[in-house]
Amino acid sequence: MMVLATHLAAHALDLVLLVPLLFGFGLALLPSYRVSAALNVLASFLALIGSLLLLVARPKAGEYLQVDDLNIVFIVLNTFVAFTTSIFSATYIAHELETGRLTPAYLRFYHAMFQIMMFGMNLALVANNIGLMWVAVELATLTTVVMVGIYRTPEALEAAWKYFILGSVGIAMALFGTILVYMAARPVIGQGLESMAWTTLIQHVADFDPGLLNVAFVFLLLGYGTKVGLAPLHAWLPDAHAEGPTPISAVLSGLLLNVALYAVLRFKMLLNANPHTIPAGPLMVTMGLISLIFAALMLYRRRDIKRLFGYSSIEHMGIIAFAFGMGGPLANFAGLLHMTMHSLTKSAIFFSVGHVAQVKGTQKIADIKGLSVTHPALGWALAIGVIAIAGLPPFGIFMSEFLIVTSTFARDPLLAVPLVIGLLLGVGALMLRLSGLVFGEPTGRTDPVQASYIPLFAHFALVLIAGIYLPGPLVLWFQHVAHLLG
Amino acid sequence: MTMAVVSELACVGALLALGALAVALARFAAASRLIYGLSFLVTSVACVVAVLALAAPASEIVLPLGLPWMGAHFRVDALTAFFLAVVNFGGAAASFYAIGYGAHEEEPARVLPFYPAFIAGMNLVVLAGDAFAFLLSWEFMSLTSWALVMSHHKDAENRRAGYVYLLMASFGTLCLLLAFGLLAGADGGYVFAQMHAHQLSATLAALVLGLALLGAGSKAGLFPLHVWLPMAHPAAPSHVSALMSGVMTKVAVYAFIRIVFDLVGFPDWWWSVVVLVLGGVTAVMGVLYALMQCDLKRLLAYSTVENIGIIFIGLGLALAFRANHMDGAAALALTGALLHVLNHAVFKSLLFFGAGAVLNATGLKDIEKLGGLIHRMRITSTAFLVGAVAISALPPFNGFVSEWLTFQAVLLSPQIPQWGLKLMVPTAGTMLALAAALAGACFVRGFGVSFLGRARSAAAAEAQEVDRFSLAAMTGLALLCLLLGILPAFAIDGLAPVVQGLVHAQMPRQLGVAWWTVVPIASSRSSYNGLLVFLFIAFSASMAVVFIHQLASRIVRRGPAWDCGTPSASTATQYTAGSFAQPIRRVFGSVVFRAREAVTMPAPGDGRPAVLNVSMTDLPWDVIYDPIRDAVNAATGWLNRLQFMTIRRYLTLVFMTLILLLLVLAIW
Amino acid sequence: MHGFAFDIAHLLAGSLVLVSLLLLYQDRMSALLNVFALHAVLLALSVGWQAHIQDAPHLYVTAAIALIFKAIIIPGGLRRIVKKLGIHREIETVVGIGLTMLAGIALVALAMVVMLRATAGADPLAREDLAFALSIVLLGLLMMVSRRNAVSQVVGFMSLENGLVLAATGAKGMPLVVEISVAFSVLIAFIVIGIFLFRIRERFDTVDIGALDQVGGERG
Amino acid sequence: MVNLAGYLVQAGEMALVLALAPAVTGLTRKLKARLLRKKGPPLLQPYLNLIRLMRKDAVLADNASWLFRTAPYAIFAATWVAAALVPTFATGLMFSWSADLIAIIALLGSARFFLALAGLDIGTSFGGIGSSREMMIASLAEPAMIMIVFTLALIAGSTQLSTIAEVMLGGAVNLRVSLALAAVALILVAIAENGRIPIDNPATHLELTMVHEAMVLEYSGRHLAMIEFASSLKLLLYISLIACVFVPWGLAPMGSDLTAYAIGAGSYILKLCAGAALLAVFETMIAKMRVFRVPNFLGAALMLGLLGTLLLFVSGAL
Repeated sequence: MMVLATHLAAHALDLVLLVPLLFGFGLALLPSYRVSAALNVLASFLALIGSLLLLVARPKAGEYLQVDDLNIVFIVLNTFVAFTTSIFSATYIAHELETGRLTPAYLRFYHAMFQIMMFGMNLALVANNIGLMWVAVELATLTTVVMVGIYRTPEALEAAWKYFILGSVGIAMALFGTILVYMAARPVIGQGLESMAWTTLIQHVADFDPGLLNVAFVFLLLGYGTKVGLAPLHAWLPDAHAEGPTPISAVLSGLLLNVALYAVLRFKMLLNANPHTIPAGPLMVTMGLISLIFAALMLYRRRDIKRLFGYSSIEHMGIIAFAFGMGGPLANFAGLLHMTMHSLTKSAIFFSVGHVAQVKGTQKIADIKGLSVTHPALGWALAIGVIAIAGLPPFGIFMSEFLIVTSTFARDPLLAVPLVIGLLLGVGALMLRLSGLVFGEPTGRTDPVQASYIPLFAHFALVLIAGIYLPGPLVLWFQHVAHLLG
Repeated sequence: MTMAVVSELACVGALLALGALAVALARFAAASRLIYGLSFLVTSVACVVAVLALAAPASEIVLPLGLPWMGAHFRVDALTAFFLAVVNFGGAAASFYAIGYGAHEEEPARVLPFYPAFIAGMNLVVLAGDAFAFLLSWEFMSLTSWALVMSHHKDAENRRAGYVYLLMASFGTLCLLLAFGLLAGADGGYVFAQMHAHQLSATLAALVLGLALLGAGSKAGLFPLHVWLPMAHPAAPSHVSALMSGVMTKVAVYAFIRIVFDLVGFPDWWWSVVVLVLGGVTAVMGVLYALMQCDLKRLLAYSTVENIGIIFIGLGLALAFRANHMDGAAALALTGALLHVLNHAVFKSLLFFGAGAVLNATGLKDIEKLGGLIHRMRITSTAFLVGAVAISALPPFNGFVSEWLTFQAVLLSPQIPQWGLKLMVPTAGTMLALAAALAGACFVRGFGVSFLGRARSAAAAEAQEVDRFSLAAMTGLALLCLLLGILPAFAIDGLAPVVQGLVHAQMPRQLGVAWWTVVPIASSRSSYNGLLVFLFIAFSASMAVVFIHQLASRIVRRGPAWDCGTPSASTATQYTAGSFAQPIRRVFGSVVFRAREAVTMPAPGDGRPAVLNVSMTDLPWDVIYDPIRDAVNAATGWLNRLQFMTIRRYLTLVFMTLILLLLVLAIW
Repeated sequence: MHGFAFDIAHLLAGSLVLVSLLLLYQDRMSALLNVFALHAVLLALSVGWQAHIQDAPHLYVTAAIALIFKAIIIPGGLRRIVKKLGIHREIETVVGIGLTMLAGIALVALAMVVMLRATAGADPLAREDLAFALSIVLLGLLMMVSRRNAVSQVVGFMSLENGLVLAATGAKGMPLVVEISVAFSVLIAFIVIGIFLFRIRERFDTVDIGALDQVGGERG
Repeated sequence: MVNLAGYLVQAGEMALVLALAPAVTGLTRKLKARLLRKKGPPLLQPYLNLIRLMRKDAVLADNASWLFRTAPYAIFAATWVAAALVPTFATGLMFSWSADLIAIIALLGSARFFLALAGLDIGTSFGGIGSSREMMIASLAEPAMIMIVFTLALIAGSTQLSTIAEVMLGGAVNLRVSLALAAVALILVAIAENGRIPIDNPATHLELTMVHEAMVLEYSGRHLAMIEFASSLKLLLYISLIACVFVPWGLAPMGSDLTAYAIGAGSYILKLCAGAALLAVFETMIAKMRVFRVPNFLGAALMLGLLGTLLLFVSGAL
């Protein structure tokens, strides 16, 4: 039995890592975009299976890779959203070919890059080595840069360029932080891989030089925080969301931000475990609040629907950073829940926005009106999505915001005030846009919806259920992780 | 003993299922009748169950929903049962009305699914026994009603109304969220029973009061948080307006009572000053605004604001008494407030139904274009008249009883020791009296201009009486206005367990008194018997009629109106709603609305008509909301430049952040 | 022996900081590229010296990359770009050179304060190296934000990266150093000769990022 | 037995107010005319007017609704019931507990509500102007009245008019500032409510100044009779109210013998005459004011009432 379990576990990691890598190279060679779209779904599905297997049979932590209670949450979420996105993408991307925005060659490239990107993200999550994680995040970033620029319009190139430059600086800062962590670890643990492995770092971190850890954390927070999209490091995010293909926007918001956040969290855990360092929480709380209020205000003047939701992602990353920064079992639980719900909801929103952009032939908010008249299902789906992302019940984000606000207010009332103001500003902006998008006299084109609704409604169903009912095991699991996060 | 809560939850479930069913059926013509009919059945059952549960002991169940470590608590106690009864009564009346009225809906798919869900949401708010379930239901209620407000979304005004509504609702929810956060404490004791046991310091308790006033008050329509109400309530279909005005505002009152009377613990005396000031200002401002409106439904919505003010005056009095351990007096004031909750639900629903009927028959909401409807819509106009008299707090109808009880409570207040209250209570009494008197003027104007006189437009001249269901619903409510007015003792005794649970005292039992007279304290002090007054009036009036018709003349001749000898055929010569309001606008408006009149008088011999322009400002908008909007606008405009910077500047931001953090490290 | 090794490393790292400051001082494109080549050469020397004293032969690879790639190929490529695109010879600065230099010196001071406070317990070699590396990183960033031309920004980024490599090689026994330096070189290659710069050239007549941004984002 | 007597007294009360109301109106008119050195109509002219009007055919405007026809009876009935609940010659009336002072005021409010509606029913400009002004006056007079009620109720510990009268009669109440304020306020309100000079001129038909008469312009025959009767009743009611609260002497207490009732009735008639005389003198001495100065007049009443109440709240002794 044990043997089988370990066997399975070994293959599970293969599924999560090797499948995307192999398919990534394989897809680059396939000429037919239909087949490659299907294979893309298949690969994502296999990765999902792998991550689910990891749930039941977890391999032992190795030198380079590990699966523990924390990252398994991210892995499952990552592979699940990747799977639904691949389904959406398969039905969506054909339309891009019809309208001539993409050529078959680029489509081939797109599918290959999709899997490479998944490989990068999964690797970053399962890496047991801060250096490997850094490499993996860089890989994921580079692939998404390419994806963002794939339409090769001036705007897309500009967005990609901006993303690339800011991302590179972020990467550089993260690397510096990583080196510093190693420097801090080496005198205690000794030279070599051991000094870069999470599993050993966390055991010995109490003896590390706190000063070095402090500097390291500043660089890591800014470096990976750039990827998370925390203000004022966010500048790449809205444009990258707006100009890339919609499935990529969904993946960016739903996954890549989480991966970067995961890295920040890992280092925060390190810092927390050393009693002499500066508290990491207040830093994250501050950046979270700045991001929240800034993004909420930025939402008001958006004219591009995808950029709008890009800013909304910044807002939510701010909330999540705030929650994790507050710490404590309740806030951490809320942060995890919020992150999960945001991934599901935001990717679903991007699915529906993708539909909208296709049926209306535009991303300009001013040109999209009265969707609920012309496309009732789509219009209401978008409404549900915006309502859910605005933190209104009965959807999951409401639950996490409830926990964050109430727990904050009981502990530190003054912090809750800007939090609440930010939330209210966000709701105000989103609802303002919603009533324009979904209601009123319709204008413009009214093409039929072509892509699949299934991923969209699957996400909504999950978010709705989570808003009302969280299954016990999931709660225990999250609570455990929240406890780990301290 | 969980029968009550289980059956209420079953009703909620049934309503939610109806909502889902409506999504599927909305395209069929018969769906409207089916859904409203079933909603009527379900809410009727729920109402009966709630009434039966009034005197029953509290029951609670925990469902494995909501926050996983505590589940979703639902409980029925006396307070809950009373509000459940109000909610479902209003729901049943509106559903019955809508069986007929709903047939005229242009896009039933935008109303039918949300309607039962909205009622379910209101029920859930009242049933909720923990903060999470409460807020979830609260916001669900807001959302479904928002969807209903947006059902006529092609009108830009309605979209704006929906937006303002949802924003204010979110604001309220966040305030309540903070209030519950304080009540729950750092350990997250979100269940109401835990909150009840949790002792708060005086400062925190006061903070909870403030947040509850903001949160519940924004939903109820307390001045100056009421701004959304007169926009959103009229925007919805009329039966939904009735629910929003008549019932949803009561759910907000419930939230306030639940938090301030139940959860937060013993009140400080000055709390009542705050509540009384807000209540008084709300009542007077609400009715003054109502007096200036020309849109019938807007007028009714503002009148809702007024009545919420009256209810809060009652609640403020109850708080004042409770803080001074005058439990009997607190019971009286609270009974008055709760009775007004019930009464307002009845007559405001009735009035909105009437407004809906008028809208249906004429397509008009502007009373300046109506007139003479009493000839063509006899039943509607009679029912509306009853509602108008009742809401003006005139005997023998129900509105008077609750205001009378509140006056009686005011008269008990000299024993209160605090100076602040000594000054505030009589002032609140004056405000109440002023509001009542102005309400009379308001409804003379509202009813008189729209139903009496001559038709001011072709649509009004050709109005047809509405369908039987609508008429039956209105007639039923009108009868209830009368019944509650002449037999209030039944309602007061029914409220006894509710009041007992909140202030640990109750009014003396009324049904034992001869003729079911209402005797709040002692018969030598004050008493009122609506039944006798009604019988007296009926008797004297019929005596007079019989006497004159038998002994003097009974002949009627018809002729043209005399009008001081200069009758005019033009219907434009009638007094308009605007001119009717002019004296009051001059008296109060110059201060409250900064109303200014400008007359453009053409020179003698010039054939052009003279023009009177009235400019009024809306204080809360001018003082609070517009500045906030401008501030947000300015902030967004300023921040928006960040979207258009060069990459180098973005990098500078990153660089500055890095330097800042390093400096923090260097200094730390 | 230790003292000598330390002195050499110190000298090299210190010169790197100095050259970074020199980079800030340049106001002509060709001079800038030359100074950058010098920067890269110094880095290669420093890394080579580390390889020698740490007895870590794989670091020679890094040193070689630094020498060949950064000191020769990239400056050469950039010179070609400058010539081909007809970029202004002058470097447009945001604030004056003097002010930038002052800021640079302040940054070096800041880096010293932060690092020397932080690494009080670490061994001196690593400690000095880290302080210098941080200075170089900060100076590189300063260069990126205080120059308007894309080429000088790229140079700033590369000097930043040199600081990183210095830090990584100074960290005794750090695994994956070579891999990381290779990965970084790829990144830079992307930036310098990659498709973006090429496309940007194709669509806009200048590689000035400022001009690129004019198109930008959401207008209207 | 007591019960029967109680019913009899109550019935007598109702009949008495009905019988005396036109006389009070007539007396006022006569006195006013005399003061102006005119002869004036006979004292009983209002009775004759009423009988005459009742006998005439009612002429209704073409578009008069049922409300227009029923309103006079409702107004009459509400006013009558209100008047019958005010102790005139005896306290402790049989049904006085069915409505206290607040309810009496509200009953008058009901009457006014229907009168104002009737003014709007035909759709003429005069009716509207009357209704509009009437409601404006009422919107200030009613709160003032409620404040007066508060003052009285706080002194007497009851809102029951009988109890108040008994307390006043009992002599336990000394001269109080707040009582004086209430008295002045009550007189101001009474003048306004009855449409007397300086608020309204009951004798005028000058369009721009009239309030009450404008509302009833379209009424004729028996309907007009009812309305005229109701306004006479209202005048009587207010005089009775002032009398029973501020000059309660002579009121027969509950269950007294016939002599006491006779004394009560006699003193009541005297008080009515005095009231009518004072009113006539007052009206002769003063000029009618502009409509838009009325709010100041009533605002003063409201403030006086509020002041009286506040004084009581703040210091039980004043």
